[in-house]
Amino acid sequence: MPSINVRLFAGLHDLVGKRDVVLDLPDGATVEQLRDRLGEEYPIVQPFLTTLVCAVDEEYVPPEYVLHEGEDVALIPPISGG
Amino acid sequence: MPSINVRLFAGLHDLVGKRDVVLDLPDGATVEQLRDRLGEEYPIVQPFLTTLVCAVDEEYVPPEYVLHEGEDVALIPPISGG
Amino acid sequence: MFAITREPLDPQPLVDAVRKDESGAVALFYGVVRNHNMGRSVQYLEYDAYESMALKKLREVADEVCAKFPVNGIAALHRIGRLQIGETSLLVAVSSPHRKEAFEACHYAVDRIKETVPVWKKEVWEDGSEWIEGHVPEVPERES
Amino acid sequence: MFAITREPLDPQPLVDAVRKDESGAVALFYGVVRNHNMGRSVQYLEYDAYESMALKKLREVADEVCAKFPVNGIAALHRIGRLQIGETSLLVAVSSPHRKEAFEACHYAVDRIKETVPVWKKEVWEDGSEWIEGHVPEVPERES
Repeated sequence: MPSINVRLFAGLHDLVGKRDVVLDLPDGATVEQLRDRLGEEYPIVQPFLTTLVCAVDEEYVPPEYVLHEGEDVALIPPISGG
Repeated sequence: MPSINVRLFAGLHDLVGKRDVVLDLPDGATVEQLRDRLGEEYPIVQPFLTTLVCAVDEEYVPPEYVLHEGEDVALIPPISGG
Repeated sequence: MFAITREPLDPQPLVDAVRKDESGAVALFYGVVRNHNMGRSVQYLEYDAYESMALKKLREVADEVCAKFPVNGIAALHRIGRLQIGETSLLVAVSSPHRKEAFEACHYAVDRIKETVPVWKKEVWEDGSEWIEGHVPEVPERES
Repeated sequence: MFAITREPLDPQPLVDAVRKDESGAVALFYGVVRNHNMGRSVQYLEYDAYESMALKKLREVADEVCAKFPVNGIAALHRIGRLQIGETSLLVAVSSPHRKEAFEACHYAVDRIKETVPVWKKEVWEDGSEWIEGHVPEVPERES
């Protein structure tokens, strides 16, 4: 897997300063590894990593989900709509 | 008590054909006697008398309530608003 | 804002009246005329009311709701006269800081209006009509 | 009728969309911006959303409500961007033959929207601001 585009929102967007980041991940990487990778590139988000849920193709997935190239990936902080 | 004006609504209004009736009642008459008196004057309403609640001055009162001259009296069939 | 009226009901003034700056939720209920009841096809409804007492009882329901729930505001309108299918017969709006209380208070208000406000509906079918007998209002235990 | 939009929300088209001739009740919920939260004075709110997914999740909540309650129709709009005190952030309308089901289904829909739809609010105070952390969305048990 060459690299994966990750959508960011709300506080995560503010901390990273971008709406999307591109992360390099090994083949077979999971959501958990994706979060860790984000924390390495942007240490400022580390306190929030455990609260982030991943959405793939607009569906929530668990931390052990294995990412595939071409999927639409987003990291979702705790939601507060309504 | 010379006579008492009674407001009628809905099905009771239709059966009696008037919005108000004036009934002669003895002094110290109760709501129960008022209902009976209405049944005597308008036998067509007799099947419905037991379901009628009386309102005096826009407040529901029990059957044993003693009516007084000058009160604003209404007979209230089961309600069905909303 | 409370009324018994023959005019079509407009919800927006009701919502504006109940919403306060400390409100996070407004629950608005529409009672609407439906095309059937008890398996019979309804053509239209005709509402009668003891208007002055109905208005008084609407206000009493509002007072009761305000005493029972943490609401910021409440308003209710009941339309009477002839109403066609789909028209609104009742509007009740309740505001509260939080949604749970807004929903519960509004639902309670509608229930109490149906139990206490002297209004009657007549269903008109193709082949007849009937005044609907709903609730016998509660009376105080003893009085004279 | 479902949308995530930056425009002010208009309830009337929503109510018209959900009411059917067999509906006797419509429950309409307004989420509105209130002037305080957790004891702090709020100046305004800023809403962010994962718009396409939020719209998808709104529709899923509607499907869930329709499967769970006897409703005639449901519609929901969520506004995003900057909202002032008193403005409406969320509208949910549900119609049903009877009032109890309309209230329960509408309340349930609002609860589920808050649990599943990826929208975020930032509170802006006089001396700062903060993204509110509400619900961590549930994820399916195991998947890969």
